[in-house]
Amino acid sequence: MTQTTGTLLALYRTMLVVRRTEEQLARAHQVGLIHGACHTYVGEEAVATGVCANLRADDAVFSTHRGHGHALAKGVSPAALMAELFGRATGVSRGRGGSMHLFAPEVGLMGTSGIVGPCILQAAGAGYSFKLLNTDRVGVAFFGDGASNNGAFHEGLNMASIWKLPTIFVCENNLYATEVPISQSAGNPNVAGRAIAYGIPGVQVDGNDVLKVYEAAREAVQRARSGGGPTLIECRTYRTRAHSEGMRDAGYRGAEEVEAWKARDPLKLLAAQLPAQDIAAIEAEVKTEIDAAYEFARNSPYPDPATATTHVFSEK
Amino acid sequence: MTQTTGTLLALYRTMLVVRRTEEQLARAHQVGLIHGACHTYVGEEAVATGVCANLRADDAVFSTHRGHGHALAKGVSPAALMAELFGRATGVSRGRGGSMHLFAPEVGLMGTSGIVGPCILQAAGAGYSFKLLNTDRVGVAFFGDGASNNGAFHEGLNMASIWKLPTIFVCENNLYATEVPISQSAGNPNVAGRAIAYGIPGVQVDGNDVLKVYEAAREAVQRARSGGGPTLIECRTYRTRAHSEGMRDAGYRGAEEVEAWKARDPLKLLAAQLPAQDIAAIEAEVKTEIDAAYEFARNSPYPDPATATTHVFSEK
Amino acid sequence: MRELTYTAAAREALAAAMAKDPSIFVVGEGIGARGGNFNTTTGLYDLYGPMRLRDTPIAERGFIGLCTGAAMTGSRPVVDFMFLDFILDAMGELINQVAKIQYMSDGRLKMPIVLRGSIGVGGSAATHHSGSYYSIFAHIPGFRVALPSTPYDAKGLFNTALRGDDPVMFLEHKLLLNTKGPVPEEDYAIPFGQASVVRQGGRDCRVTVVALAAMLRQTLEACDWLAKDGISVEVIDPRTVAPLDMDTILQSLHCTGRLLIVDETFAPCGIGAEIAAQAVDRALDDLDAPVKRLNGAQTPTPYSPPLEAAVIPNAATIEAAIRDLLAE
Amino acid sequence: MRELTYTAAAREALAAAMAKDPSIFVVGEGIGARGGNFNTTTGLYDLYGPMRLRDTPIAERGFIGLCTGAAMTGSRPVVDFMFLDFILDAMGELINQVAKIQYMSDGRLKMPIVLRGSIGVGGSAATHHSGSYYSIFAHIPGFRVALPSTPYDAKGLFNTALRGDDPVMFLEHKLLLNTKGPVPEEDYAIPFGQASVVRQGGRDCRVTVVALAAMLRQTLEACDWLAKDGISVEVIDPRTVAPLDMDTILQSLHCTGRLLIVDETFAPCGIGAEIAAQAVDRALDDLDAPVKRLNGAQTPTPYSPPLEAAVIPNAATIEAAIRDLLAE
Ligand SMILES: Cc1ncc(C[n+]2csc(CCOP(=O)(O)OP(=O)(O)O)c2C)c(N)n1
Ligand SMILES: Cc1ncc(C[n+]2csc(CCOP(=O)(O)OP(=O)(O)O)c2C)c(N)n1
Ligand SMILES: [Mg+2]
Ligand SMILES: [Mg+2]
Repeated sequence: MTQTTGTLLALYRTMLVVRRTEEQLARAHQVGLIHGACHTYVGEEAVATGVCANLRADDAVFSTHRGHGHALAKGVSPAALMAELFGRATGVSRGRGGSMHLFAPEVGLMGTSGIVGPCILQAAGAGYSFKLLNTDRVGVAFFGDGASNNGAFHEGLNMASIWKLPTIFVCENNLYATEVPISQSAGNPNVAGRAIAYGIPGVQVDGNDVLKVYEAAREAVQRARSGGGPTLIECRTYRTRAHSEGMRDAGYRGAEEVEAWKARDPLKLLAAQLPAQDIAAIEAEVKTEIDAAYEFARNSPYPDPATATTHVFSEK
Repeated sequence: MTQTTGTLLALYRTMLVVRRTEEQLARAHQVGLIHGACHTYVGEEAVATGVCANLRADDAVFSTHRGHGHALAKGVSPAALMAELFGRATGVSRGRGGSMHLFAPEVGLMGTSGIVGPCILQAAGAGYSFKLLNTDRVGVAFFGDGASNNGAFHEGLNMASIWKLPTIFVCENNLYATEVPISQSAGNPNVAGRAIAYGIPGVQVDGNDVLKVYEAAREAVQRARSGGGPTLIECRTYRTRAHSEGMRDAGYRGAEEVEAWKARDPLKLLAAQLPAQDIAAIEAEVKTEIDAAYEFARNSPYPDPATATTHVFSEK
Repeated sequence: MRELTYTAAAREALAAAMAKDPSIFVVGEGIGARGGNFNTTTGLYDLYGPMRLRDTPIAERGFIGLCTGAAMTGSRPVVDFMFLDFILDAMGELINQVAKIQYMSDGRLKMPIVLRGSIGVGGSAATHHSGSYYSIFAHIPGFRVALPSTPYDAKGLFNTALRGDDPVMFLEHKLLLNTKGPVPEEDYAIPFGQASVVRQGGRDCRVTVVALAAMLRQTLEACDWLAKDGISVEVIDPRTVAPLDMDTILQSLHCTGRLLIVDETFAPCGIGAEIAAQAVDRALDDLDAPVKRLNGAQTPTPYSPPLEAAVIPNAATIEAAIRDLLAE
Repeated sequence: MRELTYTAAAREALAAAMAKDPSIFVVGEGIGARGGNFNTTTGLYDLYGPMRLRDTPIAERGFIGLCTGAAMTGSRPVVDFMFLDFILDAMGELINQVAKIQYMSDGRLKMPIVLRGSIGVGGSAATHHSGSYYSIFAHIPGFRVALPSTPYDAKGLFNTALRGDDPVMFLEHKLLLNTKGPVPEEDYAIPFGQASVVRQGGRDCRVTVVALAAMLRQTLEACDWLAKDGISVEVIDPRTVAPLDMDTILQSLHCTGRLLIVDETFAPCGIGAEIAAQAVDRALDDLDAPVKRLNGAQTPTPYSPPLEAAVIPNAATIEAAIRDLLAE
């Protein structure tokens, strides 16, 4: 299926917002504006973008420690994301979470997690809710190749299968879990192929090609919305920055490998198919947005320490 | 490969010991001699028997809530098993464990567990030890179909695969987890087929045919001892008694189904290939042994309450 | 008044709630057509079918994680976990997710999940079916922890659990499940954090005993024996350990001057330690004697009856502990 | 004396033990060629290779279960878990298996497994990288729980952990990892269950403070401030919370009459409650004032610096708590 230029431009714009936001975050990290960890998604933007373009605001996304891209693609503003990492009251989680704990239920970003695994189960749970409540909403989990070796993967995919839950499992296979290559951590590194073990459809796509991701996700979302049950999508991709800002990025992978993947940068790949002046216009627009977001975040107040213990329970 | 009559008789004898011991346990349960739960293995004897016949005393077996057969086949005496279920000081676990917590490290029965799952991981751990310590010993996990949907299965098989551990995973697929059929609990009820997801060999065998089990286990043990890594063996079998003594056994499975499996009773299948007088002799011998075991167990003292808190730590 | 078993009382609350609220569903092993290992859901499957009474694979972490996501998206899951020991496999989901989601989302998400099932030593269930880890859940911010000790409390506390928006650990001692007691037919809810003064000590009472779950019955038996010697005891059942109604305990202590906490679970860092610590913090001047704890032994639970009996308090050891405390 | 960081001190113990005993192996994420997220194994992979320094998949339950089986069959595993929060996924293995195997086998199996990694609030690590669940492990029979607060203690306690046959939780507060202190080159081991009197109060001292892990440094700072006003404080670091050296605490309390426990973790059913409960049980007559606890707030850990600072005690709040207690 071929997409309209409008669709392509929209996809490009989302990817660019993610890219520019995170480049700004990386700079902010260097000057100490970010207090905790910061895992960027640079190089993997096509995945969140291609998947979320098929989702509605009332679909539910559950994500992981590397969640900036999912948040932005699902509708969180760069300003709210940056403010969160800067620890401000205007942050998407009111400064409570930082990079790994992003919550924006109003746009269907149900949470990212500093623990690897739970998002898979929670997305199945959203699928359960949506089926129980007779809606056509879907739940989506984004997770890494590393998470695919965790028991949560096994239990989550199996439950989604037997109960035909409207859930899409998106494995972002960037070939490493921190510095451990998937070939060393998985007896069978073909993640999509493992779908058979659960009796569900599994597809592997080029995760740097946003259109391929978009198409695979469209099919999976359709299947889920129409009662056809879950799908596992493995997106082969690559993070081109270090595992986390400030960490070393040598020893475990060669510069050649990194360069080869940079040559297949998802933004470049898509830009090649689009009019240069449109790209330039988007670039300018996004720059303005990110600059404003940065100013907003930097100038936002820190949360009031008196609020540090509110909302542990529902009544207060 | 054809086995000698001596081998066949030995296999038959082990199966009969398990059968007669458990029939005695079932009667004992009815008269209140057994204090807690009692999960029998009746109908599944060929699995433990066929596998353990390939093991040495220094190989390590890890088992589950349905562990009487594994204990006996690995070398625990009927007397020590019965005494355990009767809560006596002479029991295999000194009365501390009952049906679900059998420990006899001296014969390589490293423990059964009231929790579904851990045995899979622990057997991988024994494999790790044996490899680290440069021995040719192997670790074996017995577990049910129900356990194959647990995260421990995924994590355990994967680790055994990537580290080529000398571990054999024996799934006793008796088609039900308590009353839940595997077709309802597994997206893909072909357990052996899931071995592919971990890049290890997987075989499915008729779990009521002790020779088939014996052969499959022989191959797996050879592979493990010689550095070839783990194997998953799925044994299709059936428990012909209730999930646990005293529980109902109706509603979830039809009498016809039970009868069809009884017709394929593993002892009957093997007996048909053996001289009747040998069978009769074994029957008599085993009866004597079981009767004596029962008397021994019944007349054994209860443990001294003063010992109730010893050995929580190593120094006392 | 009508008498019901403890289990039937809780089931009545569940059935009524499910009839009213279609977003409630139950998950667990054998809670569908089978009606639950402890008859917790008998009859409900026929009414509501598999979507609302869902038999699960043996994947405790998995289905609790699933229910977490369901609770975040409009459903009200009830996890029927059979034995508390089993869901230790889900502690990561419980502590890292369930307990934290409301806080981390700054109150924009609710977490209406009820986790219910059996606890306690008894019947030679042995070490993997005897755990009572309520002090652990009381330690962690984000959980409500209910320990009903009577059928009346079981219904009333379960109603509160099902109506709130917080994670609730609803823990049913296995020795209580089949006990009977008066249970009103009408709807009622017992708020969390309200202890019950189960036995009034009277004016000359010189000792307060706090007893939890199955220990309450043992304590009441001990009190009957003591009463024959003219010794009166005030007995308090906290009913929930998070929140903990310390005020009721301190009021009693103010009158009696002596406090014993009877808890079958492990002493170190247990709820008895918490009660004692609050007593010495807030009511030192009321203390006529050391605060005493009577706990189960610090050991895994053995199987054999004489061993099992040796590791938990009973009416006789409770009686002795009360006499000792009065002698201080 | 030579100074080492806390991490280097523990690593020295590990390296020496691995050189001596080929049955020791380490598992964890990134503890192989990478040398550990916190440099806990730097240099060891080159010496011993992958069988003894094993990078694992992200399968905390799995590798802890695997190590359980390994410990039962002749190996001595060290689990390098990075953050304690991660192994909540393995609580079933830890509580149901690791802690119980020696008991259930009637002492015929040993369980020589050391679980080590970081705990504690600090550095905006946020709620999934800030947990310190030591009170939970102290509650459960079967665990040794060490909380070294200095490089000296880190080496000495790690040596004890590596030489015993019991499961040990060796918990390293993240704010201490890079702190430096004197560490003898020679081999030494600090027995579990021996508190250290870190600051002697002297004859006229009227208050004992028990401080754990990172709270020790904050407490010592507060004591320096108080000393300027002529107020002397006796400070005790239990070093292990299971076993707990209550005798040393009570000896001090006997002299001072006042006790404050400073613990950054949650108060309810925490180690502070246990210490207070034992104090009121065994030393009521020594108490000149209520036993006080200063704990972290009862909330998940927030990220933003002002929020994070608000949920844990610090030198200033400790100073205030000591002054308040002295005024009682
Ligand atoms: C349960 C758990 N174990 C370990 C970690 C530490 N950790 C954080 S990210 C990471 C690697 C994750 O790899 P992968 O799932 O492939 O995601 P990626 O970082 O490559 O996007 C690890 C081990 C964690 N956060 N949670
Ligand atoms: C973690 C855990 N969850 C639940 C149970 C309760 N339980 C005991 S046996 C059993 C069914 C086991 O089924 P399967 O693994 O197929 O073994 P089988 O009983 O058929 O031999 C269940 C659910 C348990 N013991 N442990
Ligand atoms: Mg990855
Ligand atoms: Mg089965």
